[in-house]
Amino acid sequence: PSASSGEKKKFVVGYSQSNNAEPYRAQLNLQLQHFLKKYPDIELLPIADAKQSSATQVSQVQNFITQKVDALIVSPTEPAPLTAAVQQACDAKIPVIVLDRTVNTDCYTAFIGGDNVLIGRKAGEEAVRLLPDGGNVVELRGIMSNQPQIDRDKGFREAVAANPKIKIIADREGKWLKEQATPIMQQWLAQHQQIDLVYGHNDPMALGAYLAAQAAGRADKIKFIGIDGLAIPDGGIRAVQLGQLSATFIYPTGAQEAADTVNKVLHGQQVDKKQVLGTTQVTKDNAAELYKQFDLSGQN
Amino acid sequence: MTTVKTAPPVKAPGESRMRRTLSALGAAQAYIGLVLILAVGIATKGEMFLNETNLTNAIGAFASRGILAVGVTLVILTGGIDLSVGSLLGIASMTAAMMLAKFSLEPWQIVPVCMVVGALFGFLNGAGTAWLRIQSFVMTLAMLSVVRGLDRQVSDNVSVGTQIAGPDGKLTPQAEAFQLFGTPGHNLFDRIYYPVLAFIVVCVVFHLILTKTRFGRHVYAVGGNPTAARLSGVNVTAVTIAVFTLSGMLAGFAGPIDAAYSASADPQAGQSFELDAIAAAVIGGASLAGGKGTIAGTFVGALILTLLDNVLGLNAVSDNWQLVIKGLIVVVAVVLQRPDLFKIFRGGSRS
Amino acid sequence: MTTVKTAPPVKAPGESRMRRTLSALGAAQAYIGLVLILAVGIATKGEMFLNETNLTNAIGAFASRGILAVGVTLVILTGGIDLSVGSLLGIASMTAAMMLAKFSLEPWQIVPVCMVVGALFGFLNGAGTAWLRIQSFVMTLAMLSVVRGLDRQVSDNVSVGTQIAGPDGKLTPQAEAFQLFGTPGHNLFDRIYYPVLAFIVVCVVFHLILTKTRFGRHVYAVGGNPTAARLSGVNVTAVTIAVFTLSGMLAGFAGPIDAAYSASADPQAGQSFELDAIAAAVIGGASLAGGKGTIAGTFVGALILTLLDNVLGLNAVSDNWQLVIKGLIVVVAVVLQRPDLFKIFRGGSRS
Amino acid sequence: MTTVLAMRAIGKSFPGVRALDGVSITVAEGEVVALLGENGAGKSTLMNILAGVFKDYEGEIEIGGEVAHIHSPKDARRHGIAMIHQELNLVPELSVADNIFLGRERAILDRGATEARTAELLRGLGLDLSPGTLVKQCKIAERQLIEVAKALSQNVRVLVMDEPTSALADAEVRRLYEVIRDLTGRGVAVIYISHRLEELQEIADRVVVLRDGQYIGERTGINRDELIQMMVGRPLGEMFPRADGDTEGEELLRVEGLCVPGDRDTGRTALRDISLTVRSGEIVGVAGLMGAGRSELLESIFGAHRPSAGAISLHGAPYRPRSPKQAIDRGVALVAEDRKAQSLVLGNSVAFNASLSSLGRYLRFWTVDRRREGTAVEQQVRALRVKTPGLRFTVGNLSGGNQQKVVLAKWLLTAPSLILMDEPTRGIDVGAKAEIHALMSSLAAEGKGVLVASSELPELLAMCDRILVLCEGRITAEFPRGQATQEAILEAAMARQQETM
Ligand SMILES: Nc1ncnc2c1ncn2[C@@H]1O[C@H](COP(=O)(O)OP(=O)(O)OP(=O)(O)O)[C@@H](O)[C@H]1O
Ligand SMILES: Nc1ncnc2c1ncn2[C@@H]1O[C@H](COP(=O)(O)OP(=O)(O)OP(=O)(O)O)[C@@H](O)[C@H]1O
Ligand SMILES: O[C@@H]1[C@@H](O)[C@H](O)OC[C@H]1O
Ligand SMILES: [Mg+2]
Ligand SMILES: [Mg+2]
Repeated sequence: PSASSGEKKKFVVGYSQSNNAEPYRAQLNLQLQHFLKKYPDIELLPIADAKQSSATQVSQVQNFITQKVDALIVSPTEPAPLTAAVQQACDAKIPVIVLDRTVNTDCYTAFIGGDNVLIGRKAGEEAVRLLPDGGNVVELRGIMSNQPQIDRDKGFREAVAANPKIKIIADREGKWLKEQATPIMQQWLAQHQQIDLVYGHNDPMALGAYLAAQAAGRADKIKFIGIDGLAIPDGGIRAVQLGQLSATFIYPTGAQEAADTVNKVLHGQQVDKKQVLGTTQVTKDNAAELYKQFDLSGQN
Repeated sequence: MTTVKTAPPVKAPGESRMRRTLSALGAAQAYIGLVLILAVGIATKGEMFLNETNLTNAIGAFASRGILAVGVTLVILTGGIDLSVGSLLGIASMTAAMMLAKFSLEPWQIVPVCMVVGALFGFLNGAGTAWLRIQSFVMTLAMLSVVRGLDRQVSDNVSVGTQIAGPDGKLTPQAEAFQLFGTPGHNLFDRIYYPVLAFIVVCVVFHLILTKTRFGRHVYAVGGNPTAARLSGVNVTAVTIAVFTLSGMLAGFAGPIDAAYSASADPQAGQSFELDAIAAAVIGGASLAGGKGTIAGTFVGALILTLLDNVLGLNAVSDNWQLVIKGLIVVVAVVLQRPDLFKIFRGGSRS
Repeated sequence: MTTVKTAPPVKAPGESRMRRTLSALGAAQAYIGLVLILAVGIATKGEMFLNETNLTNAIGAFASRGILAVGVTLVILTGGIDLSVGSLLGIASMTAAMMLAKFSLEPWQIVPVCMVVGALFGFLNGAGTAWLRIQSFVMTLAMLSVVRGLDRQVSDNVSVGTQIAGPDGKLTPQAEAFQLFGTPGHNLFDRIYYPVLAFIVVCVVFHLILTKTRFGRHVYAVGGNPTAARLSGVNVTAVTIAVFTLSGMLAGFAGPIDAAYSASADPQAGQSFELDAIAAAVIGGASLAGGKGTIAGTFVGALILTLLDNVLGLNAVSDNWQLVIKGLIVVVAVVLQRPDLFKIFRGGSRS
Repeated sequence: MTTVLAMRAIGKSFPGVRALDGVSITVAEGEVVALLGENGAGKSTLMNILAGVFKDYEGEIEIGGEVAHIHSPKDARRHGIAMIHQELNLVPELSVADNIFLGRERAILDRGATEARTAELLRGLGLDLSPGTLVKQCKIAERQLIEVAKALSQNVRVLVMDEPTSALADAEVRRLYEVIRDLTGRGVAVIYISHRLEELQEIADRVVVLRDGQYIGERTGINRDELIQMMVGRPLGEMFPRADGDTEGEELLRVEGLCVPGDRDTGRTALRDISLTVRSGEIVGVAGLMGAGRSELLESIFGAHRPSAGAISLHGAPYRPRSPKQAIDRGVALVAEDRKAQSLVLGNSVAFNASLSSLGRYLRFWTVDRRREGTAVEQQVRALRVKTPGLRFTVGNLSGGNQQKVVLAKWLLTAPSLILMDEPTRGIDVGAKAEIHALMSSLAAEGKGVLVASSELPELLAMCDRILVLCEGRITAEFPRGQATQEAILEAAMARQQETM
């Protein structure tokens, strides 16, 4: 709607990120900056970090409205809290691109995000493949109230139901953090003689569990599956290459799509309102190639 | 008996005027930090910063924490600390959302219930501190954990939305009304943003309680010297329990505001709000040793915190640097607004 | 005038023996909370709980926070508080990982540098508290924010791994050695888990410093009665700066341990560790009013916290109920291990 | 004799207060110089300057003929100056030995040596305390002696004692004199501050008088009336203005068989089988040695401790106070022993403290009526001649004696019918003491009952209609007015029941 300003030289875009300090989101930020650079008439303001607080994020969105940005990108902490703020932006005629997690209103320009139920299901299918004779699975969950956690759990359980001999014998909240996952896994190893597979809702948790299993000398008897597949030295793709994870699934950041969408919107072009992104399974075979594809180091 | 020169409050005529001026200046100094931030805001962003919407937004975002800060100030004045307020706000916001979602209760029914829930847990904090004589830091830290656990359990770790649609697809009248508690863009009488109003009213009420009532005096006495307070006839136990209960009650009051603001009750809502609340009180001059502090100070402290965020945000400072600058400015503000500022640099003696 | 015999307070011979017994019992009582948790652990999980690996794992997971707790205890003893230790651990762990990843430095080069980095920030905390006379709560809260901002800035918000492979695809010798700092499964002399050893050594060293040295006395004096300390010629400013510097230094020392434990330095590492550290000290009997507390107490407090987690985890208690039960047990433990436990229930008067 | 110390033209200002103005004094080797002056005259301030408490001041200090720059306690110690402060300054959580050697420890503690030395010092003062005892377990008089021991443990040239005896009973005072004489015999110069003129007569070689922060003069021969004249600027009437009281009034307080358990942690004495009465219009004294349980008795009547047996009645009705609040509601007041720890909220104002116990009287529509409160407080402050720059002045910055008057004001404002006074004139100057005595008399004349514990026997002998003597928590004697003598009281005070223990 704001594309009418034809004589404008430069468009200003604001982006509110729910928490910079998660590797996945740091990568998203990096990619977004990278892809937006391709459009010289678009200026991305410093990314606003809500540090996991909805209240902070709401006021960030309001700040951007106050600053009269030409377009707004939001990665909500949770759907509900950001709904009213996004509505306010929409009322102020600012196009809003919602990234990764949704909001409960239709008044936005585009939603771009992965399908976590799908990713969970793929992870489950991989588990079924890895455990043809069934086995014991433990599940490290993200922050319990986060939508990706709920969806990744749901998809996974649906998929492993295919083999009734696969049992999820324990699950706990690892809060997306590596450091939380290690002691939990240590306790599971003490409790359970047989653990065949660890499903971590993200790579850091899966890797935290891997550390514990390796220490107990049981890593080679256990398969590890993670999610995110970041192309960073400390990320999931490398871990698959090193054989620490059996598989991980790329949780697409949507940065490239977001950049394209913003550009189109600012120039009055039509965009798809809902852009659901697929996932790619990272295996030993495609890891090197995928890493190269997504590696941004040295490009910014 | 004979007329002595030791004489009652004798004041040299000029002296008292000078003194009044000085003490007024001293009082004004308490606002220097705030004024500084306002000045920077206006200088850098002018009208964009200094307009009703922006200020309302900024204060509204902090209002629920500001209300917690008032309760925490009471506790700090008695020499205690309350780390549980964030959790209490969380469970109150969950209570509010559930009452709305499950029973379609009206806002005026929801608020008192939330306040009672908060007050109840607050009472337990007070009882543990006063009767079992557990250090309030431990007691309220334990409460933080217990209440967060309960909150997550009753909600099944799922956030509960407050924008509840009726069969006609439109919001129910109760949900519609609930938005007035602070869902951004919803104002009382189309003008007044309730969180800001509520914060100010809470400040005024508790300012009056602390400065005008016997209870207020007792709060200061308990924090200043509990032994002397007890021997002066103050019921130290009752005052202690009362401040924790009030702090809990205020957290309960802030719960629905937080739920409306987020249009949902997140089982994590309020997490780490206690630090912001305590920071507001302490930046406002409250001493964690007890006996020293005011609601006006806490109000200023809250404004400093939220306007600082706002100014940095409007100036599009990057987030990492925001953290750095925020820390530095808080230190500067605290130093500047100290009444004995000049003494420090003169290297005056301290006792 | 009359030569009076001032007759010294007479003590019955048996009395002092009874007194000694009582005070030894009193000391034993400080461990009741811990003993209780051990008992529950053994009763419910027997050998699964009570074996070297499990206990090592449990203590190892807490070791870095335990080390922070020792530093925080020093600060608390002087009547201050240090909220920045979590951030300091974070930046130290990032420093360690970067020194390893970028410059392939040896562990023995990394640790001192991290300690210096921590000590430097700690010194600033102390300077702000002692010289600018900012309440330590505000000063260290500001530092928490500043240091976290710097940490995120230098790391670009990306975690830095410590398992660095050389061109041959195997870990570099430095990375290999770095693992000994606490990557699970890597032990010194194939037996000793460094984080546990480091925690115990830190406790012993600081126990000795506090009980056997002049500096230790001065720490207690400054917290117990700063005026008296100053009038006795204690350099209150120097002691204050020293405890904050030491606390920072210990956070720096804990940094590499944390990085090794996770085989990476996360820009969020150490977040909210300060609460755990303070909780360990306070559960161990330290008084936030200053002057009261011991390293032995803090050690017990740390064990209570981590073993409680362990026992609940091994018993597969759900995450939500863990929060609830943890809060309750901490309260019970604190009440049980109070030396004046019985007085409370006798309703003895207090002054 | 050679001059060891000279303070020249010393001046010091606090915000709103000129505490000292051009004061000079000199002290010679082996001499005891007494500093005398009303409350707030500036005595403590002058000595605090000498002890390095204040960083800045005007004037100059010479030690042994050379200019000494004293701006910190460390400087003072380096010049061989030690001071026993008026307000006790010990660290409660540390042991007696640790307190005595605080600031002078070796880098690595040598506990054995310090404890041995401490035991020796304590023995010299007649104090049988184990060096490892925590100070928080010591009684207030013991603490004062620990302060003395702390000062003595240093190698001093000049020893300043700011009211070292205010918490001590006669016997301990005597012991202290012996110690002082021993010190002066070895050439130590002593500056001694006290409001007990009798003490000065006995111990001081010379008396220097201050008034309103100024040097007024000095005398070698101690002439009581002249000193008072110099001090307060006017002659003072009779010291103990009391005629025989009304011993026939109706019974106000009756205590029967009261027992209160002791408390080892705080060093509280147990009370055993106490019975007593106080009539309206009567002043009853309580005498006893340190730790006899005088404070404990008053505090128990005030509801601060829970009795294990016994009955109390007030105005003929049963009275079982479970807290000070209940006692106050029944018209009982307690002027406690330790004003700093037990009576005042030091960081708050004079008005705040004075009205704290009587706020209920000024309530209007749930709020405290500031005007009525201010009027009432102002009236008391005037009547008691509290020297303060204003009602909003921080009470902690008043001189010790004026703080005590604020405590009295607080209790008078509750309009009590029974006043319990624990060392009410501690640290009070002669003029004010006379005023407080007059106040006690007039309270009694108004039909109130007064129960007063004091370590100053002359005060008790002059003021009381009856004197009870406590020893080890028991009443060992009772003397009606006129029959009591110092000797008889002391004997009863030492009637220990060692065989029963
Ligand atoms: N820290 C301070 N701040 C402000 N005024 C002070 C301070 N210390 C002392 N004063 C003031 O200085 C004056 C002198 O006080 P000082 O304590 O020296 O009296 P003093 O002679 O020792 O009295 P007393 O016999 O009651 O102990 C008093 O008016 C007092 O209020
Ligand atoms: N700093 C203090 N804080 C609280 N209470 C104190 C303090 N100092 C002394 N007390 C109280 O004073 C009393 C100690 O004196 P006690 O009653 O045993 O003997 P006493 O006859 O009053 O002796 P003294 O001559 O020491 O006053 C205790 O009741 C104690 O609670
Ligand atoms: O790892 C990611 C986590 O940090 C974020 O919060 O949610 C999605 C996850 O994949
Ligand atoms: Mg004095
Ligand atoms: Mg006494």
